[in-house]
Formats: sequence, C-alpha cells, structure tokens
Amino acid sequence: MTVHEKLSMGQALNRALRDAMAADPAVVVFGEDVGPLGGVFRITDGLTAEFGEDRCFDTPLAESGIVGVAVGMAMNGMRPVVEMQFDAFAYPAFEQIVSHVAKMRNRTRGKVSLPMVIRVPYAGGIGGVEHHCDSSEAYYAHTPGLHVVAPATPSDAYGLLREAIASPDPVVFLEPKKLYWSKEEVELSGRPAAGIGKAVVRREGTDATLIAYGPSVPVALEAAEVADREGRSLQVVDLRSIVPFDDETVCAAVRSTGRAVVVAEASGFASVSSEIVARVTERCFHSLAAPIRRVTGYDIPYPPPKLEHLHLPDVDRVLEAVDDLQWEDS
Amino acid sequence: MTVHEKLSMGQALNRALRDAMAADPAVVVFGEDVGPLGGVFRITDGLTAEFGEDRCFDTPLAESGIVGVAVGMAMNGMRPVVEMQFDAFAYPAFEQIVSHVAKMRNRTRGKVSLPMVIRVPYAGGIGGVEHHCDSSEAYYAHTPGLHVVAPATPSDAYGLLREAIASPDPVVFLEPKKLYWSKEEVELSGRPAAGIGKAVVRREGTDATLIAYGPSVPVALEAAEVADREGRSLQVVDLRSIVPFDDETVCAAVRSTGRAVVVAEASGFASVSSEIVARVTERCFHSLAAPIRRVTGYDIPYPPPKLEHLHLPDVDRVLEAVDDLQWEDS
Amino acid sequence: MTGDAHHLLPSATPVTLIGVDGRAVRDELPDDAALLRALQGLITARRLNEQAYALVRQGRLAVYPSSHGQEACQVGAAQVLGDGDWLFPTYRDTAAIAERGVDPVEALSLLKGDWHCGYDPHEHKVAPHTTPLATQLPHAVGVAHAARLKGERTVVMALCGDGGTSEGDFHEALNFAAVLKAPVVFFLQNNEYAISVPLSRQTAAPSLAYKGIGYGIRSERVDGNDVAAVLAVLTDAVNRARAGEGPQLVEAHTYRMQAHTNADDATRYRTDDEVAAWVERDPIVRLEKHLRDRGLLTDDSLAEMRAAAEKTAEHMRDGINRDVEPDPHDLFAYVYAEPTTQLREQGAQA
Amino acid sequence: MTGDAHHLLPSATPVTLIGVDGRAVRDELPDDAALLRALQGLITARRLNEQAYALVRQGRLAVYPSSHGQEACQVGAAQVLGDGDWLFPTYRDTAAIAERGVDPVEALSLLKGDWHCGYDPHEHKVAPHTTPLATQLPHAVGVAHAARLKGERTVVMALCGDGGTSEGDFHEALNFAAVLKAPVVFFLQNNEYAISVPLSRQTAAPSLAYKGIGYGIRSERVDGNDVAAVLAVLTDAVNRARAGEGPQLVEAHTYRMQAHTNADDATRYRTDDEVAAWVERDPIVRLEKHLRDRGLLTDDSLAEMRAAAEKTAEHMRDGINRDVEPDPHDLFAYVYAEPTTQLREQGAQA
Ligand SMILES: Cc1ncc(C[n+]2csc(CCOP(=O)(O)OP(=O)(O)O)c2C)c(N)n1
Ligand SMILES: Cc1ncc(C[n+]2csc(CCOP(=O)(O)OP(=O)(O)O)c2C)c(N)n1
Ligand SMILES: [Mg+2]
Ligand SMILES: [Mg+2]
Repeated sequence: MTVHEKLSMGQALNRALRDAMAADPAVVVFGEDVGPLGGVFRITDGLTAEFGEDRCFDTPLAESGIVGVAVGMAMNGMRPVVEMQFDAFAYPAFEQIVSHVAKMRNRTRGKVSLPMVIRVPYAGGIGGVEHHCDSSEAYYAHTPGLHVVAPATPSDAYGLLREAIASPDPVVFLEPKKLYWSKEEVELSGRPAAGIGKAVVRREGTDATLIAYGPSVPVALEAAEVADREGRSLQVVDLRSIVPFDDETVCAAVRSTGRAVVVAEASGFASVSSEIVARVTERCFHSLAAPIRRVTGYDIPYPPPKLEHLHLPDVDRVLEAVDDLQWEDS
Repeated sequence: MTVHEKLSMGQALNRALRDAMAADPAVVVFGEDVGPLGGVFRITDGLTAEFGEDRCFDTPLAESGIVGVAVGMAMNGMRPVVEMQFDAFAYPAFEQIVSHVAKMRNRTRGKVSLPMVIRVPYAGGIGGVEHHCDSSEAYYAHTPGLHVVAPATPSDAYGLLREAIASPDPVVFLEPKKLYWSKEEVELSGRPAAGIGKAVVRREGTDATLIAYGPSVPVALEAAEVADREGRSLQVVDLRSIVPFDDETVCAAVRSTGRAVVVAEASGFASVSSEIVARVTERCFHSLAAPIRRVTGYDIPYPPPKLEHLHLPDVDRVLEAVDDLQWEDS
Repeated sequence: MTGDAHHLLPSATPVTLIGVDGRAVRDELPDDAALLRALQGLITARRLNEQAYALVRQGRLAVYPSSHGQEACQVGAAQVLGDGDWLFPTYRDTAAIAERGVDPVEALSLLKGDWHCGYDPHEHKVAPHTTPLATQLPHAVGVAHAARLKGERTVVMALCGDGGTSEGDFHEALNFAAVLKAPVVFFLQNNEYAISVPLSRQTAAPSLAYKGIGYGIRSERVDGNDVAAVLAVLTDAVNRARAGEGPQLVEAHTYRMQAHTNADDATRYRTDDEVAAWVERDPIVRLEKHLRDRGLLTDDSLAEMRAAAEKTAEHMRDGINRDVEPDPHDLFAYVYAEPTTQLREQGAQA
Repeated sequence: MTGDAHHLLPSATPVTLIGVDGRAVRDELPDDAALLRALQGLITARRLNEQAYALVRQGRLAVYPSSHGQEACQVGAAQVLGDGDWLFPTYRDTAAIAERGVDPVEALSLLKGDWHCGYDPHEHKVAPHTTPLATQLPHAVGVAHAARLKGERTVVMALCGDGGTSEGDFHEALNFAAVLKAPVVFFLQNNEYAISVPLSRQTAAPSLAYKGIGYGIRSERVDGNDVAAVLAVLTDAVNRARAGEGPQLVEAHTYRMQAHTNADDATRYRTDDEVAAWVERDPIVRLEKHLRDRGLLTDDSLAEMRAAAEKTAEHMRDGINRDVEPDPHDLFAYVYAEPTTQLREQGAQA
C-alpha cells in the first residue's frame, strides 16, 4: 500500500527515520541533541518518545566518539544512524570516517561490514555563521569506501535515507539544510526505487546540460526556467548520488546536448565539480562543442552571512556560464 | 656565498630545518619523536642537540593537539614547523587544519596570520602497512587558506621548505617518503628562487605533456625516457606547488603539445588530478587534440604491501595512457 | 610519585565566599574596590546580554548565545587578567570579551553577520570567539607556551563549557599544558547544559574538576554565581600559573538561564521550575545585597553603575543598528597574505 | 555526589601478588590451574615474539612490534575473557590475539603484507589490530553498548598503550563508556615508551590510572609483569563490568624490552642500564620460580609447555614462509558490498 503526503524535506527525513526504526529494531539513532530536543533541525523529532531512549539517544559532545561508537555498534549487529550537528562539526570525526568507516569492509575482506549512516546537515544559504555552512562533500567523495549521497527533493530525501539505512555499506548522507523547508508530495511506503548510484534528469532540454546535486538543483532548475523564457532549452541532471557516480545517465545527457555546466556550492578546487568536468570530458570529449564550465563557490572560506549571496551559485552566474559555452550564434 | 652539496631529500629537508632555525629564533620544531630520535625518518635528526629542547621537542601523542598548539604559538610570534608522523596520522588534526589553520587569517581580516608549516611524510611505494601510505593532498588542496606543496627533488625539498617556513601563510608540506633517499646536488645558501606557486618543466618534449607532482615526477620522467626510445617526445611538468596552482606554466606546456596525461598516486575521484584535468581543459580546450587522461591510484583504500605495485602509477600505465591520446598515426 | 596526588583534587564542594543571602561565608573576600569593580562588571554584562537579546528580537543580530546568569564567570575571567595576559573565549563569552576592553559592537560582528571576527585579537589579547567546541584550548596552550619560550610572564585564560569538555581537543590541550607546564588557566563554565543535553548525559564524573588529576593539573571548584569566589579562585589560579606551577583547572558551577540561543526552545528539555530555582542564586542580586549590607553601595552609586551600563547598551544599539555594507573584496583579500592569481580572477568576477 | 569520589581512584602503588623473587606478596592468588594456564600462555607468547622477530630478520615479515616483556599483560587480557566477550587489540598485541585463539599466521598477515587483516574478527570476537592510536577504543564502546541493548552479557577488553592515552579518542571513548555504562575494560599497557617518547613527556599525571576518576570510572593499577596480579585485577574488572557497574580502567606498569619495532633504534633514547633493570622483573622467570617453589612445576611439565610453544613457532614458520600470492582482484572486491561500475572498470584494467 502506497501513501502520499505533502512533506517538507525535514519532515520526509523524519519519516524515513521513523519508518526505518519501525521496520528494523537494529536501527538506532544518536548524536548531539537528537533526543528530547529532536535535533537542532528537528529531523529526529519524536523518535525518543516513540521508540524509547535505547533507540534514539543524546550522546556526549564528541563527534569522533559518536562515529567511533557507531562503528562498534555496526560491528555488533546494529544499524546506527548518527547525526553530525553541522557540516564543520563532522571534522573531528574525520579520522574515524576515513581510517575506519571507509576501510573496515576492505580491511577484513568483507568479514566486517559497517551498515551505518552519517547524516550531515550541510552547505549554506541559511545565513549561518562560520562552520555552519561548509560544503564538505569532496572530503568524503574522495575517500574510497564511502557512499556519498545528497538529496534535492523531499521524495529523494525519504527514498535515499531509507536506502542508506538499508545499505550494507556506510553512507555519508548530506542534507542540504537550505532545502529542509522545501515541500513536495512524497511517496511513503514500499521500498522506493533504487536511488543510490542513480542520477535523474529533472528537466528535459536540448541546448545544454546543467549538472547539479543537493542544494544546487533548485538553482539549476530555476536557471533552466529563465533560460527557457530567453529561448534556450536547458536540460537539468540531478546526481542524487555522488558516490557511486552515474556515468551512464550523466554522459548520455551531455552527449545529447553537447554542452554542459556543472553547478555546485563547494569551492571548486579539487572538488566534486572538478571530477564531474574531468570524467565527463574524458568520456564525451568529441561530443563537446565547448569546454564544460563550472559555477561553484569561490576558493575562499565560507563568507559571513551578509556576503554569502556573492559566493553561492545563482541563476545569473549559471546563465553567464551557459552564455560562455561558445554558441555559434554569438 | 653559495654552497653545493650532494644530499638525499631527507638530508636536504634536515638542512632546511637547521638553516631556518639558525636564521630565525622564532622557528621551532615539534611533534612525535622528533627530539632525541630525530623523527622516524630522521628528518629532524640532531636539531634538539644543536638548538636545545626549547627549539625542537617531543610532544604528547596527539595530532590535533600538536597542530592546535602550533596555531597558538604562531599567534604569539613563533614559526612552528610540526611533523605528522605519517599521512593518515594527520587526520586527527583535520578539524584544527580546516577550521583554524586555513581560516584564521581570513577570519580576522589579516590581523592574525599563522606562519606555520605542517610537514607530512606522504604517499606510498615503501611497502608500508595500512595508514602509512595515504596520498592525502586532495583534502588539503580543496581547503581554501592552505598552501600545499610537494617537492620531487632534494633541491626543491630544501628550497620549498625554506620558503614554506618563511611564508606568512600556513603551508602543508607533503614529503614523498619514497623519495627521501633520492640524491642530488643541492644549492644550500642564499634564499632560493621562489618555488611556491611555480611549476617547472622538468623535461622538454613536443608530442604530449605529462603533468605530475611529488612522488609521481620520477615516474613521469622515466616514462618520458622510455617513450623517447620509442620515438615519442614527452614533456614533463612538475607542479611543485598544488596550491597556489601555476596555470600559466601548465597551460603553456599543454598548449605546446596539444595532449596531456596527469600522473598522481592518489585515488582519482574528486582529486587534485581531477582538478588539473578540469582546469586545463577549461583553459586549453581548443588546443587539445584528445581528452586529457589520468593515471592515478584506483578508487580503493591503499593496498597491502604486496599489492601496492598494482595501484601505483608506473611507466607502463603512463605510456598506455599516452598511447590512448588519439594519435593520428594509429 | 603518587603520594601527593590528592592535592590535585578539588574541594568536595564548590568554594563559596558570599552566600545566596548576601552574607560572607568565609573571611577571604576580595577587597572592597575589587568587589565594586566586579559589581560594575556584572551590571554592564547583564545589560549587554539584555541589549543583545533585544537586538536579536529586532532582527539586528542573527543569533545570540547569552551568558545571562553566568555574568560572575564572565566578569571574573576578564578582571583577573593583566594587560599582557590573553583571553580565549567561546561564542557565549561576549560579555567577557567586552569586559576585557573589546568594543562590544566589534565583538558582535560575527553574530551580526558582517565578518567572522570584528576585532583585532592582538589589540586586547583576546582570541576570536571560537565556535568549534574546545578547539580554542590547544591554541591557548600554544600562546602560553610561546610566551614562556620568549621569557614573558603571560598567563592565558581559556574558557570552555561543560559540553566542550567531552571533545578530544579538551583532553589534548590539558595534557599538553601539563606536560609543557604552560601557564594556562582552564576555566570551565559548567552551566548544566550543552544545548539540550544535561550534565548527567555529558559526564559521569563526580564533577568536571575531577578531570584535572588525570593530567596532573591542580583543580578547584567554585560557585559560579558568586563573583567574589570566582575572583578569589581565579586569582589564585592565575598567580600559580604565573609563578610557574603549570596549568590550573577551575570549574564554576553556574546555570544557563536562557535558551541556548534565541533559536532554541528550552521548554523541550527542561522545566520552568528548574530554571526558577536558579533565579535566587542570581550573581548580581547577591553581590548588591552584600555590598549594601556592608554600606559599600548606595542607591546613588548603583544608579551610576547602571548609567554606565546603559552607555554600553546605547553604544551597542548605535553600532549594531548602523548598517555597514561589508566589502565584497574582503572575501578574496585575506585568504592569503597575497591573493593568488586564481583568487584575483575570481574576485574580479564576483 | 562527590562524597564517594575517592573510591574511583587507584591504589597508591600497583597491585602485586607475586614478587620479583617469586614469592606471594598477598594471599588472593588465582588458583593453581589458572597459574599453570598463565604460564603456558606466557611461554607461548614469548616464543611467538621471538619467532616473529626471527622472521623479520629473515625478511619474511616487514616489521614486528614485539610485546617481549609485556607477555603477562598479553596473556592476562585474553585469558580473563569468556567466549562471548570481545578483544580490541593494537598492533603490539599479536600475542594476545593468538592467546584468544586466532591463528598467529592469520594475525601476522598485516605485517607480512598479504592483507590488512588476515582473520575473521567475528570468529573469535577479536577486532582487527588497530594502528591509528586509540581509535579502537570508541569501537570497543560501541560493541559493548550494542551488546547491552541486545541484552547480551558481553564484556569488551580494549587495549591501549601509554602513548595512546594522549589521543582525543581515548578521552571520548572513556567518557562515552562511562555515560552509557558500557561494559568495557580499558586496559592500559604502560610500557614507559611511545616509540622514543618516555612517559614523563606523555603525561604529568601521578599515573595513568588517575585518569579514570575524571570520567567517573573506577580505576586500578597493577604490576604488569606479575601475571597473577594482572589476572586478578582484570578478572575483578571484567566481573564488575559484567555485573553492570560500568566501564573499568586498569593500568599495567610494564616495560617494552625491545625497540618499538625492528625498524627503530632504541639506543638513541634510552640506556642499556635502564633496560637491564627490567630484566629481573621478567614475567616468566617470576611465575616459574613461584610455581617451582610451590611444587606445581617440574622440569617435565615445563618441557611440555615449551614443546607446545615450539609447535606454535613451527606453525608460524610454516605459515609465514609459505608464499600465498595475494589476488589482485581482492583490491576491488571488498571496497563495497557490490563493486561500483567504476571499480569494475578499474579492476579490469589493473
Ligand atoms: C565541534 C562542535 N560540535 C558541535 C557544535 C554545536 N554546538 C554549538 S554549542 C553546543 C553546546 C555546547 O555546550 P557547552 O560546551 O556546555 O557550552 P554552552 O553552550 O553551555 O556555553 C553545540 C553542540 C560545535 N559548535 N562544535
Ligand atoms: C594517530 C596515530 N599517530 C601516530 C602513530 C604512529 N605511532 C605508531 S606506534 C606509536 C607509539 C605508540 O605508543 P604507545 O601507545 O605507548 O604504544 P606502544 O607502542 O608502546 O605499545 C606512534 C607514535 C599512530 N600509529 N597513530
Ligand atoms: Mg554548557
Ligand atoms: Mg608505550
């Protein structure tokens, strides 16, 4: 039986946690302030009340400890879902993530798997102060052994989180915090179609392809909307999953238009957007009429709130990059 | 007065530390086992004996503490040079590096600068066990506010380290540990020509350009040597400095040949090599006869010693990639 | 080696000098001038907290983590320091930063959104207020150790919350300080909460001050709402650190009277009754009563103090309400000493 | 709350049951069978250390961090555990891993270079030996907490060196364990060195066991070269943990008799005299003497024990000298449960 409900992304994530906890007693949720408070973004709201303190609990304030304890629990039959309160506050857990979470299965030739999810409210656009707006996906995406996903819609948030929790592999689950309040009809029951590893074409278009993920998808869609009014047809691909990367969908899209712009909030240097440009160019070089452009955050620390609008990719910057794709008619 | 001496890279680094400490009493060296032992690679050999315990000292075993204390010392007039014992043992310091070392100057609009160097013996090729062979440059290169350099020769090791210590900005100094024992005549006195930010053409060539840095430079040079015997003329560019990146030298080189292969030990996904492909393609698209190829470590955790040869870029893999550059005559 | 270990342990109960009723509990009070200076500090700090809170409601500050109720710690931490000493504050310590001499308008730059740190840390020897918990503590040790190497008699006051003590950096900093004998006073404001998480879920220790002995650090506990006791205990700690006895740990037992920040909803995790019980322990009421009882405070002198505090509030309103458009070029100018070619290119586009 | 804090502190001196001269110092010795089993363990562990060392010299192992001199800790840590319990070892604890039942050849896979972890951690409930210091401790807490949630009576023995105690993860793990009341025994082998760094530069604490009280963890110190004492103290700790008293901390005072690994040169940082002073405290000599004095050990039974140990050594030689070419496909097969498309492509190239 399938239920539809209009939910914000935050609510969809909350529902995904609830449904996963109800379906499997091995699923436990913990982190800072995830208990009675329900998390600073309320993503874990009501879970302690519904499932009890053993299933959803507050921990001491120590991210390496949180991730390290999750590793141990996953080794012993549980499916921990831990919350890092904000992107930059996952950095204390970096050693645990890179040296253990990512490597335990490989280290033990598959004998020890770590079915765990590290949820990270990430990226900017909410006027947050320092350390609360980092786009940290490159650090994880560069680390073999992790799955890295970033939903752009409430439906994907629900579906991908259910899938991440069910996965035998550790998943870094990046939640674009500026989209927590975006709403949509969400299909809630039954196991959703596989999303991890699958990109999706969000909008058809013929002139150029915008490649985006997480917080940049709405920007890309809006740019396509504006471009449409200006007579240019832009296709929009939403990666959903950074690792594994869906070369097939992305390359097919780019080949169909011959031009592409990558849109991502993170600083561009040595980033996921670099990878997209590199791998698509490697694979589609002779289909490209112009080099792929990147619209990304600058190579600077995340700016203070009053300046973040300058840093974040916006419709204008995307359209300028599109204009730059060496159109014959210009 | 200029002195030349034949030194290994390890000795050149040791000399750079000694000369810098002699020249400036603000330079202090600390870390794990850097005192009486002289570091596990002996890079700090003799410094405690020569300069005393205040200038070169062993710390408790805690990398975040080491880097954090260095931040404070740099805030208070010193020029700390800290050693992370191996690449993967810098991860506990990740939060300090990303959230403070990289951001303090920007945070304070230039009021607080952090002239400090984080030395990291890095990368593989020495038959080391897990956690001792990581190519971690992407994590640092992606983080705005850090300079990231990797010498490939004893002379550059000396020159770049002197420059890094003299720099007003924090430098992550990556020492390719497999090259510690490589020898060369080194120019030891006078301040060496600026290397941070400057790539260098190590070998002239006309058919294609190999772009490499750190441990991959000798591999690229050897590949060029072999190719030469097979009638193909390969140019080799040594980046030396990953951040800042020398677009000018690299692009001029690639434009001169029209073809390029990037060689790097790190896993390829979302890496420095991705960035090189992306930025060179963006800038030199119409000079390229073929897409730029990458020869990198696979997207896997660093292998056990007996298998590392499969993972590391070698001459064969480089030459195969060169063969792949869509030559008209094939 | 371990025979004299117990001197590192704190008192079994927190040191109190002036009781809730305003009466001196012990004899060793700070002198009158110090107490009057402390009262002025408390009144100004409270006013600063209230003003900042009002500015949040008016939308002029994005967020404010208030030290309302913790003013005795804020004032004490700043007032025991000499000019050459350093203060390392957290995001909650704006009042301490201001008491140290930093313009509160500059100190609030972070929360106004203009720039990350609005003041020059070297000017008043106040580090930028730090958000990633406990990460400022190793910096404090580094500043102290550098001072020692340079032969300077600097003491560093490093602030940290109860929640912050759980982070690895807390541990590493205390250990480095002890091994290096760095002149740092680690001052823990145990306000019973880390956002919603109560102390009982943060630690199972008898109290946070019992952490010191594990590093060989002498530790003490103090009633954090008794500014006289805070001054006395911190002064002793600063003196010991300055005298070369190595780092010191002080835990103040206090309470966060308001929500974590205005964005927080404290009703989700604590009762009004719990909060009410702390009202009577208010640090200002207590000291006022004490000084009045001893005839050291009159309505007039109190009015003067309040007027001085009001000046600070007015200055805050003026400064925070003035819109200074931040300069976009600042985004690219300070990443490095010299902008890279790439940053110059990017700055030209932006 | 703090009245009874002192019961968390360790004894002022390490617990010893059998003195250096082989004589019982106290009455509460483990029973005879336990002591004989311990002696067999010690002899096998020593032989394992010697054999591994020889294999390094012969170039069959890349490196070996020996527990020579620390065998009482190795054996004690393994022998006090029940079948359902877990052991979390470091790179130095191969002897403990073997005593727990793991094939030493599989345990040495890491050091031979065949694969990172050569054994199935679930089979004997032994985690992979961990290199990044102290990072195994939060894992141990997680395993223990999961067991508790599942209603299992598992105890987890988590090993750590003196150097490892300085890492943030040590702190976070102990704190989590205490707050969660996780049944973990943190067993510190204080062997006086972290590579070249002596304990005095690692900590200024009266001793490492004094770290427990800061987490509310009951702590004890033991002579780490007295296997009887190690068994007794660890058994008590395991029993308390199993009974629901929460985590326990035990510090063993011992000594690393050899260099950090064969790659290290210990003459750079310590004197032969210092090492020599520890020879007489050898754990095997002491127990042998004790058992002989009590008539529990004869030349014959000792010979039998040595023969059993020699079997282990032989098995090690056979196993380590056999070259199993690692399978290149393994590089790509275990990164994820299902290799990604990209890994399949890469694996096809390699
Ligand atoms: C490393 C890190 N993790 C998480 C956070 C998010 N956070 C901000 S304040 C806070 C609670 C801190 O509690 P405490 O140390 O007691 O200080 P208080 O707010 O009570 O002054 C948390 C979890 C952070 N700032 N840094
Ligand atoms: C995080 C981390 N930093 C550094 C190292 C390098 N290293 C390996 S062993 C060692 C010393 C450890 O000393 P201790 O904990 O006392 O254990 P022991 O070797 O004496 O058994 C160091 C520094 C490491 N393995 N992990
Ligand atoms: Mg608090
Ligand atoms: Mg040791």
